Amino acid sequence: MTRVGVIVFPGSNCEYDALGAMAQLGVESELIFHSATTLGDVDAVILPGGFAHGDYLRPGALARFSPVMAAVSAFAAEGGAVLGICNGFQILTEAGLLPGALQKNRGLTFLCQSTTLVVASTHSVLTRAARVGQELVIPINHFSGAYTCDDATYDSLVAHDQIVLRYKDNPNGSRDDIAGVASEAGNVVGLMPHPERAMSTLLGSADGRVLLEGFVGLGASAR
Amino acid sequence: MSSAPEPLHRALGLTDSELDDIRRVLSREPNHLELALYGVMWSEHCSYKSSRLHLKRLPSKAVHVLVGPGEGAGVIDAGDGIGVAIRIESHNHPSAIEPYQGAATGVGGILRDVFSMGARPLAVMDPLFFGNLDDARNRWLVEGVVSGISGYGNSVGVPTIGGELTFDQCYGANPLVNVLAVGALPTSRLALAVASGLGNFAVLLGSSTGRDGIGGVSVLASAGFSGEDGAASLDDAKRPSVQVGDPYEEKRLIEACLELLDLGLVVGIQDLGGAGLICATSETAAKGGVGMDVDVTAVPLREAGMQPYEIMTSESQERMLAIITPENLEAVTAVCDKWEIRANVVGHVVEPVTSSDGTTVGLLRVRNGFDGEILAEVPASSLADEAPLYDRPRQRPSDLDAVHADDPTDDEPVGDANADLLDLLVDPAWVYRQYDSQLFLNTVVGPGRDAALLRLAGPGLPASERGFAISTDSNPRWCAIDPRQGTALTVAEGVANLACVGASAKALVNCLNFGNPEHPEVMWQLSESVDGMAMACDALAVPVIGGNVSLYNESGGRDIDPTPVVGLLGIVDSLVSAPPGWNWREGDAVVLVGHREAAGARPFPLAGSRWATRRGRRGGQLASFDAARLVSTFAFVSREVASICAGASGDVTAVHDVSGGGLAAALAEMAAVTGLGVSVARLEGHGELFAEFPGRFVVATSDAEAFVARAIDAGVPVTLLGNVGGSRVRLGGLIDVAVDQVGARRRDALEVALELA
Amino acid sequence: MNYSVIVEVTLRPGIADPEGATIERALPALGFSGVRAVRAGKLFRFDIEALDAESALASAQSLSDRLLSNPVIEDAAVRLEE
Amino acid sequence: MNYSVIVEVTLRPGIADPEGATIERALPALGFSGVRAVRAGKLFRFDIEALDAESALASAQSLSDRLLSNPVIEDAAVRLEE
Ligand SMILES: Nc1ncnc2c1ncn2[C@@H]1O[C@H](COP(=O)(O)OP(=O)(O)O)[C@@H](O)[C@H]1O
Ligand SMILES: [Mg+2]
Repeated sequence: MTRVGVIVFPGSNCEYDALGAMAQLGVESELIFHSATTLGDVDAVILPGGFAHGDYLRPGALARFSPVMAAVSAFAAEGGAVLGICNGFQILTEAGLLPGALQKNRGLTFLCQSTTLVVASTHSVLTRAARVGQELVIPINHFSGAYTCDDATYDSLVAHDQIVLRYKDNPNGSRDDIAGVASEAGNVVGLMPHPERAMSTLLGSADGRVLLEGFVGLGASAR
Repeated sequence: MSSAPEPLHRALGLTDSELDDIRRVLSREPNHLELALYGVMWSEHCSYKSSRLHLKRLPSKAVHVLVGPGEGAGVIDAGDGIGVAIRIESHNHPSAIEPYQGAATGVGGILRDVFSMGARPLAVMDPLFFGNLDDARNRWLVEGVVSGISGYGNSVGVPTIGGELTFDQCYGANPLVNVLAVGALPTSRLALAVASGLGNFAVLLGSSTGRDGIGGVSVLASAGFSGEDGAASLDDAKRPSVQVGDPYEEKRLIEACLELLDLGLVVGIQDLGGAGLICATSETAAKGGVGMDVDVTAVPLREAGMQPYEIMTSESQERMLAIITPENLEAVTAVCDKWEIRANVVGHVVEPVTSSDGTTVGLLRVRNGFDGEILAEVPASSLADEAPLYDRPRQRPSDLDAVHADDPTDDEPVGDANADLLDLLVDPAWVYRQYDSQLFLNTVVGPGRDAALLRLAGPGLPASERGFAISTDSNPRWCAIDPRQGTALTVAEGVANLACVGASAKALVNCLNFGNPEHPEVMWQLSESVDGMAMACDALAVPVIGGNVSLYNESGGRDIDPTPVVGLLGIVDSLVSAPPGWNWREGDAVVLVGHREAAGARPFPLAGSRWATRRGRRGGQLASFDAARLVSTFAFVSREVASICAGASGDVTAVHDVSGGGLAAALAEMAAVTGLGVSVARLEGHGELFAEFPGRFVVATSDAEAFVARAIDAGVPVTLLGNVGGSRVRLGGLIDVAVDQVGARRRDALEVALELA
Repeated sequence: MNYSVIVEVTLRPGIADPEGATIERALPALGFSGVRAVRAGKLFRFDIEALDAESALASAQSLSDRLLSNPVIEDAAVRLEE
Repeated sequence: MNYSVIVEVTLRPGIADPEGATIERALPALGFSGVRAVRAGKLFRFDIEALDAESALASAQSLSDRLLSNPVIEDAAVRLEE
């Protein structure tokens, strides 16, 4: 049985939403405070959305120095499943656990809206239960969500099949419509949209389930 | 120009007779520090000295009211062991000077009111009023205010789930930025702002104290902008009072305070808002009937060389005052360390003194060190509760009869009704897209519909199937014509919005934005408005559990139109399925629910309508508030929708109340969001298209016969209007326009006006 | 003539700077000691067409005051890039 | 000794600058013509304790590279305030 740790930085705000999504999948989960130096006995880690350290300086810039991040890096290096959602994605890029960077949205405003994502690769812990080409309706909620990287990084992302999700209709100016990327091994994933906000039709969409089920190893084709 | 220097008390905003009152309270001359404390505490903003007399007339009692007006926020018992706290406040004047920070700190302030009750903030709403967008300064204000609310609200982690957006020339130099917050708490965690227990400590939590906001909110909010160009005329002396918000500090402060309350570590807690530390210490002491010694040297400062009066009155943001027992200090410090917020003992609760006549008086003493020199010593209650109460002169405006006589209802509908309709449609999505409206996974109906509807759930709350609904409403166009009827109808519109999502109204909060109270016409408007609100709340059985008054909204001597804003809170007992919203389907029948014609002199009054206002017509006679009609119609609609929320299958596919822009706008909005047209055969001319009066709903149903039968059973009149279908909006031979055009115009209107598109 | 201009926008003295304060608080944990009074501001660089340096600076200043800063809380300093 | 340091953080050439581009687009409507190539960056100012100017600059540069800028997209230039 998978046990998921959800990291709480000061300023995180989607940590309870992540716990709620895990509960809906029947998966045990716990909060891990940023000051912790070990992750305990968790099988997977989520860095939730929010504004760690107020997003001051740059989103994720201060959070990546939190004590817990050394443990997250070590966990990722051993192949552990790590998912960064929104601010969590920004933290993972700042920490160098994922390539690239996230810049302010093209329109220079915060955007909270529904988007349609297209699964670009199933070579990741997040997308392994989905189909390439599958469309998922999942909301975004960010100010700095435009994925950016230099050409060499981009070529390498493509070469290693690391672009896992794209926007069908690019809302923020992200390079090549990128919504989510994975590490080369596929065990570390970051995405700007919020799959935990798309877990029930009562709230508008249940399309996030296929992603989070895959992440916790429940999905049909999960390894 | 040389003249005798202004006496200090007047410079502090105190009148000569107020100075005499202070001398009487103290039986001596106040010193400068004491004078400064009275100056801020007796300001209009803090003391409500012009409005308190009138606010007493509002009904505030009901069995489910746990906390009424007077505390940080009102609280109702929502069932299942959950209390819901709600409060609304204005941040008008700060926003006129620095729109981003003014609006941001408004959000911060209202949240502190809510979590000071022990409630976790779950939702924010932002009713906004600006001058016309053809002026670049107004566009700058809109962008700044919206990004300030977005920047603070999103970062602090509370969803903003609705609001209002009104443009009128009367707000040109004096925009209104109101903010409403709702929170929920296990009823066992309810906290009050009381200091008690001799020897207890007052602990200041959160940000350090700087010179920002010295006399800021209280002085700014208690004085009008005198010059032609409004804020630009503010003299430099008032400018440093601009405060900068820190949502990250507030976020940690929320977590720390809720943890302190959960652990039972505090006796009482209050936020620091207008008038800062002096307000929080004197109010908690006065409520507890105790004295308090405050040590100014114990307050952590952000700037060197601050004077005691600056420390006591600074309005630096993100601070709270907790009253704790000394033995809990260590535990309190540990929680604060975890969340990285400052905690400093700045006050001691002390015994009240017994005066010569045997009564006891809690003294607020400002000291230089707890054992040091006493810098000020005044009865706490004289600051907090005993500000002068004014019954300011009131006078019905002399031109009002002429205004009433000038009724646009009989105007010839010159021009093209299609164009009129297209001009009235504005989708505020550009605003609310900038707000996180989904956090906490509660938002079933977000911004953009009639009322927001959220699951009543949150970290630390008992499990519940219930939902809560909120709507903010105002109608300055109506209130300018008739503040009493206008306000009553505004309340009705709020309740109608709740009915659209299946909720019944449980409580109301209000923000009374008015002009200069020293103008008798303004005081008359305020008094009339309060009476109208009281009448509507009595009739609709909604208690008023909190409010805020913002006066001196004027510029260049011209008062704004009376703008009472109401926030309605409703409960849905079972929320397992989303309400129908506006999602009508091809082939549905379209039914008008409620009396087709208005109560009052005119069947289809255009007075105060958007249609008339766009033509520069601002007079006439409003519909009258007919309680019996409204009660039965609202109950029927809310019951119909509530059963869908509870999971029953039914024939109702869409519900929308008829409000701004009238029936034509309601139908066009539904067509715009679904992309499906509508045909209505017969309507009584342009009056029926554009008249505005609450109590009517557009309902789409897949089984008109069954629906009509239920309405008749409930004694609610219904009119079959027509059918959903096709790609055009066709209304009574007067309007015929393509759905695509309706959708595009509505979608782009705001961005075009802001010159962003 | 084309001039290259640099604008520095900083918070006016006395105005709270939560960003600077947050960075300052974080530094010791990152191993940087002895850093104080951190203030965060904005920087803009642009090319402007003008008859001479003086008028380039003047329009840059007016642009900065109107668009790039709010004089109520911020100061904008303009200079030519060397 | 106490040194006052200024750090300018700018986007690396070739990295898109949506903020600069938006400002540039808005200018003509506000009556400013002839402004081009607007780039937005960040500015930090702080006091640093060091033995001499050289080591003050060196620690400021290291702080800037590690924290104040993201080398993936930004450059940081450090100088002493006159
Ligand atoms: N400033 C704003 N912030 C957030 N939401 C807004 C704002 N202004 C309007 N809205 C949302 O847009 C919708 C339409 O508003 P409005 O026309 O005032 O509704 P109604 O006529 O039903 O009262 C509502 O859901 C409202 O909450
Ligand atoms: Mg409505």
